[in-house]
Amino acid sequence: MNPIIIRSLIAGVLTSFLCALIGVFVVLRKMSFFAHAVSHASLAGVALAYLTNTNPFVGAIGVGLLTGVGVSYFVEKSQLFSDTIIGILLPFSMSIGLILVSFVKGYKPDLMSYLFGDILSTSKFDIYLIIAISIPVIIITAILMKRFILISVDIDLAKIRGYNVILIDYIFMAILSLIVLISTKIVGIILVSALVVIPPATALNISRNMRETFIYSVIFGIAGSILGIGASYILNLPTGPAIIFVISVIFLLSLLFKKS
Amino acid sequence: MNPIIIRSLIAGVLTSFLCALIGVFVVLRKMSFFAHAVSHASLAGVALAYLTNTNPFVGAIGVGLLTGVGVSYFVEKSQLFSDTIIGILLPFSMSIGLILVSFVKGYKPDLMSYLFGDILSTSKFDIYLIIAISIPVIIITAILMKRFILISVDIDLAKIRGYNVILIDYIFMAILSLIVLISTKIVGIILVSALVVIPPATALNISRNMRETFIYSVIFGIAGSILGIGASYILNLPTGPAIIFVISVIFLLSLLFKKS
Amino acid sequence: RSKTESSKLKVAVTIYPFYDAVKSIGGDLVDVFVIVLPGSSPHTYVLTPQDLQNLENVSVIFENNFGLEEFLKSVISSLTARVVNVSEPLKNVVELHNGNPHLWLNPEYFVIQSEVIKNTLVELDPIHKDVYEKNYENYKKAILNKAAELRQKLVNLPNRNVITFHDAFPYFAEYFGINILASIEPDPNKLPTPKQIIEIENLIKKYNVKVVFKEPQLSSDIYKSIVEDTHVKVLSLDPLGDGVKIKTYTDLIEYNVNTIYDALK
Amino acid sequence: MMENTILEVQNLNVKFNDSFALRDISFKVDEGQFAVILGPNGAGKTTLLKAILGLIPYEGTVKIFQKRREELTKEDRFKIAYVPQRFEGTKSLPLTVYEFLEISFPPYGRNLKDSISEFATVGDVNRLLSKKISSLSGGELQRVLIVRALLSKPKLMLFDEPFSGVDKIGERAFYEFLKYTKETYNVTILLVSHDVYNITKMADVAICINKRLVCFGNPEDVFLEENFAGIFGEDVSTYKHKICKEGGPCEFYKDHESNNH
Amino acid sequence: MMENTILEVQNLNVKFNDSFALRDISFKVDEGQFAVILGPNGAGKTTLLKAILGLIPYEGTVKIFQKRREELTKEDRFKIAYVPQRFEGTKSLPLTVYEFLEISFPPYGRNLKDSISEFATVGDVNRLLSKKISSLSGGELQRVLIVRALLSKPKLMLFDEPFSGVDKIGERAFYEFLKYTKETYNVTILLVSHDVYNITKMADVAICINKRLVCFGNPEDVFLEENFAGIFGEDVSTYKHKICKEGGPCEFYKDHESNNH
Ligand SMILES: Nc1ncnc2c1ncn2[C@@H]1O[C@H](COP(=O)(O)OP(=O)(O)OP(=O)(O)O)[C@@H](O)[C@H]1O
Ligand SMILES: Nc1ncnc2c1ncn2[C@@H]1O[C@H](COP(=O)(O)OP(=O)(O)OP(=O)(O)O)[C@@H](O)[C@H]1O
Ligand SMILES: [Mg+2]
Ligand SMILES: [Mg+2]
Ligand SMILES: [Zn+2]
Repeated sequence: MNPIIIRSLIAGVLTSFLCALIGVFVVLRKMSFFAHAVSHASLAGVALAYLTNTNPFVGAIGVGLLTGVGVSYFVEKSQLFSDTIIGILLPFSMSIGLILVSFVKGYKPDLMSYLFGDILSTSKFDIYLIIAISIPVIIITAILMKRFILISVDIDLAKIRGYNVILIDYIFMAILSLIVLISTKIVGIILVSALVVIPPATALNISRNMRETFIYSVIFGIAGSILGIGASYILNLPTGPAIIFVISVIFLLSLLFKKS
Repeated sequence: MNPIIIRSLIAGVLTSFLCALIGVFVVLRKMSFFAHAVSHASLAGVALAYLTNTNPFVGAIGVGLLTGVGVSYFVEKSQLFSDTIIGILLPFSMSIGLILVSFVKGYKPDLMSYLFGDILSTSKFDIYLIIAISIPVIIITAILMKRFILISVDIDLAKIRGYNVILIDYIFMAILSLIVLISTKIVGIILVSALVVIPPATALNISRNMRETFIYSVIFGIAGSILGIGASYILNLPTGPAIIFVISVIFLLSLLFKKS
Repeated sequence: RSKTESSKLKVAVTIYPFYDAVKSIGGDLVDVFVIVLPGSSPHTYVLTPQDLQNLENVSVIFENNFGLEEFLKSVISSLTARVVNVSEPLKNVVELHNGNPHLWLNPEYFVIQSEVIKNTLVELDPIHKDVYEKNYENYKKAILNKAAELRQKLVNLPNRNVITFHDAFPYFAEYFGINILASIEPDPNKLPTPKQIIEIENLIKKYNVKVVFKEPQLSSDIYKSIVEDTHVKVLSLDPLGDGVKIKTYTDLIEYNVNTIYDALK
Repeated sequence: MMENTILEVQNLNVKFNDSFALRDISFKVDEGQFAVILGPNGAGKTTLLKAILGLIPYEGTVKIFQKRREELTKEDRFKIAYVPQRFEGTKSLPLTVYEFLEISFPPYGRNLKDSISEFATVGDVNRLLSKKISSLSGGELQRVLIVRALLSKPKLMLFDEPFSGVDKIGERAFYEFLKYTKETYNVTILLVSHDVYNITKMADVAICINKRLVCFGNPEDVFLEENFAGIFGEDVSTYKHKICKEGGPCEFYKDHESNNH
Repeated sequence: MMENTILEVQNLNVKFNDSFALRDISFKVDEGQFAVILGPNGAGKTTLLKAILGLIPYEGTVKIFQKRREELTKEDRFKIAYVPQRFEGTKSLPLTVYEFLEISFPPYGRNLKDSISEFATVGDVNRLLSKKISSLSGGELQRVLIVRALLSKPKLMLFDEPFSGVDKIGERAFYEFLKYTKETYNVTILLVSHDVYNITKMADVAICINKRLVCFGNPEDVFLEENFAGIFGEDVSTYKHKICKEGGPCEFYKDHESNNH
């Protein structure tokens, strides 16, 4: 098989694994647009990097992380819903990015192209990068899993137990942001935002408990990526959209088997 | 004053009025990304229009409306949160758009360019269009306002009263979609998504009741637009981002006066 | 037949104008495949699995570089094919224009890019050096002659002031003596300020500009307000060719020059 | 007084995920009756009220005011009041109590302001009118929900443990008000309660549910000791003994805590 | 038994939007005491528990196990149990009851599975273990919350109307279990209730709240008729008369309904 297809498959499996795993929290905490917000916000970092002549990816990660943690901060501060805060931070940081870009002299960088990574263009470096991030993410998630869930279910009990709810939340947001930003670089924002929401939602439709939700989510994410890449290969379709199409169809099918 | 500035001011005031008004529902129903989803989904309509040689705007409105009403349908059907459904429909319809575009022979439209209207580009026709849509929207909203609120607060009571809850919801979603699609065409998606979320969120921070929420939201939306256009004129900044920046600053200030 | 097929040099180009160059210089000796088919924009292109299969089998890829082909960036390292930056000799020019990559729209630059293509073909297939050299000379001559003729056509126009949407045409304008007063750049990242828009309107009035040029892929209603206020016409310029009416490089410049000529005459 | 059937339930079945929550329930309630619905936790009382109101899918027939659901006019529907066991409506809206009552008020009929301020006297809700519903205490919210139900001057009231969280004084006030309206205006009341002893005094009919209809009739008969076990399931009598008597968690608690002492 | 202060509240003030919900509350509860917190709706009972638990900002001092909040160890914190008046945690997660108990279980100590299945016997929660929390009935959820609170074998229990919605049999079972653990292990209990008469039998201390501390001491003294009005506010005695006696909504109801008859 073509080495590029092999790398795409590896990238697809790894990113869909990570996204589907943390996506369960994303969906349950009603932050379905977190990925959008963080990645769009990172454009302000790219613009800043252009202005200060630093590495755009560093700028993107910096501002993206800040935004992710900022969601947590402002939700706490304002007591508004997290989707509202995300809905505020996205245009806000975009507007800052756009204003910054307007100060760049000469031929202006195409910011948006940072959001349209393509899974077929996965490099070896990307694979190492995603593996390198997977390991700490999986370890931290495994350690904090119970607390993440407890905070989502019953924040009062978590506080009574003396957990540093705010810190745990920041850690959670930071992990989430990191996964989103790196996945976006590799497979592009549209695919990432689909991988974060659709497999968990599918799993929620048919799972009988929390454990199953995680397991099904990961299975649907990975299966969808592999099938999608296969379909795009055979039918000569753009790969990202093909994956999204496949996981969306799985979602629609899951509605037929819905449990309450 | 320059006619462009005058038209921008009129467009800014009208769109921010409409967006801030319906935005209160958008925020309270946790659909902050509704505008994103509907406008991105409409791109599939643009692609379809290219394939079938029809008017892209007609395609956009058609698919956009379908998606908006689809949100309501799938929320009912899946019992998932509305933000999750919105998070699924956006990449799904985008992927269909991108797959369709790959079938277009000859010049392939740059779909994204349809989302980046600019308030400075408001034409006289746009102004007539937005006025034409404002009038029925305001009338329908005024008639159904109490029911919209009742459905948001206590859907059970609405059902007991025999209101056709599903139909009212479809009407609501259709109105919302229409406002979003037309505003997007005129001022662009980033500004619309900001106008729909930020002024209502600001109002929620300081209002003591529902009535005040609507009033403050509209005031902040309109004031922000006017101040933003002024700032962009004086400081030579891009207009949309300047408006977003101004309304975001008002939001931050409102946090200081927060009522519970 | 299959023998000759397999002995052919297999080449890929990123954009359509280079396809014409390779075709014209390599003739039957070369099999060429274009990644960004006419109609699509290289700025937003994403590779398909089919592209990858095609790229597997080529020995060289000609690219314009300077940020035009973002889609190639990360696959490059894993391709066996050599990637040749045809704009290498024009580095300084690009720098002067703040990194604007649309070099090929200036026939002189395009000829230089074609020369890089020719040199590469010669290097890869030295046996047919003479054929390549000869074809290149003919190609160059044809282009420069046609270009000079077209330039003449425009030179006599009384008003050569135009405004463009996208920043694709500075090199083109440089060669053909068109005066691009302003480029509006209707791009999500490059939003104009009210001053700029007002300035553009003033420029349009002051220089009696009759036409604003856009690209066929981009949505055109973005600057409709300027159009409404000033009654300028909006026409499409094509930076790449459509593969149907505009097949060759000379077609491309001829189409663009004629479009401008018709608008300004 | 004419015997006038206000609510008729026939062969009602409700399923959740293929298992029955209610099975073959049939009963009638006449105008002016006060029916108390009894049953242990999870018996299906809330499910029954929701089915009667058409809020969940069911099999069987429900007739209100001797009409099928489709035949009910808008006026009929406004004459049905419901106090849910748990208010599931969003409390996150910036609604004040006044606004909350306002949007629930029938679109016709008498003056809104007068109605609200006068009905709000019952249960002492007047002082809460300008508070946000999100900031109410548990009992305050419950009072508001009861007042809201009274506002449309219903002919049929379906109350699902309406007084849970309401203090004794409030509870008594509401009871007296209900009794008064029932006697004076022939209002029909279905009320779910666990307060089996006090409620008997007021109720005309007891409806006992435990997935099936296990009793229907005179409350005093129902509460005879020997009937009780039957109503509340087989394991009720043995149940008490399980706790802290024969093994079970108490024993356990003891064993494993002992090292702490 | 040594007199050991488990909870000490000193000069506690809580404000919502510049108005006091609690003002200058001070009291102590000793180890092994059963304290019942009484007060009318909106008196600040829930607010008091939340302040004690550090869930809302307050002024004043709260000492638990004779320590300030910062000094509490993790083990100390696991020995504090809370049953909220209304479970505000999201019920929309796909958690089963078992999983819900699992994530709330202390990370150390004895075997999770055994603990859950044995504690779940109290209140008959065993049969609910594989149900989703979102599908529980009101009383079932309340039982689960109580069992969850017991799971960590607390030394201090703060229960906010824990039995509302729980049927009489369940209520009695829980009460007996509480009594048993209190007597056997010196567990300290603070329980908010409106069930003023029954609770007296069990409680050692009554704490009456009405924004301020209006009584503190022997429950039997508190319930003397003459003290009652003072505890539940000035308007308690006049309150009953307002309803359906002198003008008010009943009169009104009559006037305006009469044309319907
Ligand atoms: N959406 C649902 N999905 C699955 N099971 C459900 C659902 N809703 C309720 N149930 C189950 O149906 C049974 C009856 O529930 P219901 O709420 O009617 O009980 P109830 O009699 O009102 O109890 P309580 O006294 O606790 O309020 C319960 O066992 C409950 O777990
Ligand atoms: N977040 C808040 N913002 C404003 N006021 C509040 C808030 N929370 C509670 N209150 C008010 O504080 C007072 C005390 O509330 P609390 O919930 O402590 O009462 P309670 O004694 O528990 O009453 P109940 O018996 O009804 O449960 C009430 O009047 C309530 O309206
Ligand atoms: Mg119930
Ligand atoms: Mg309380
Ligand atoms: Zn270009």
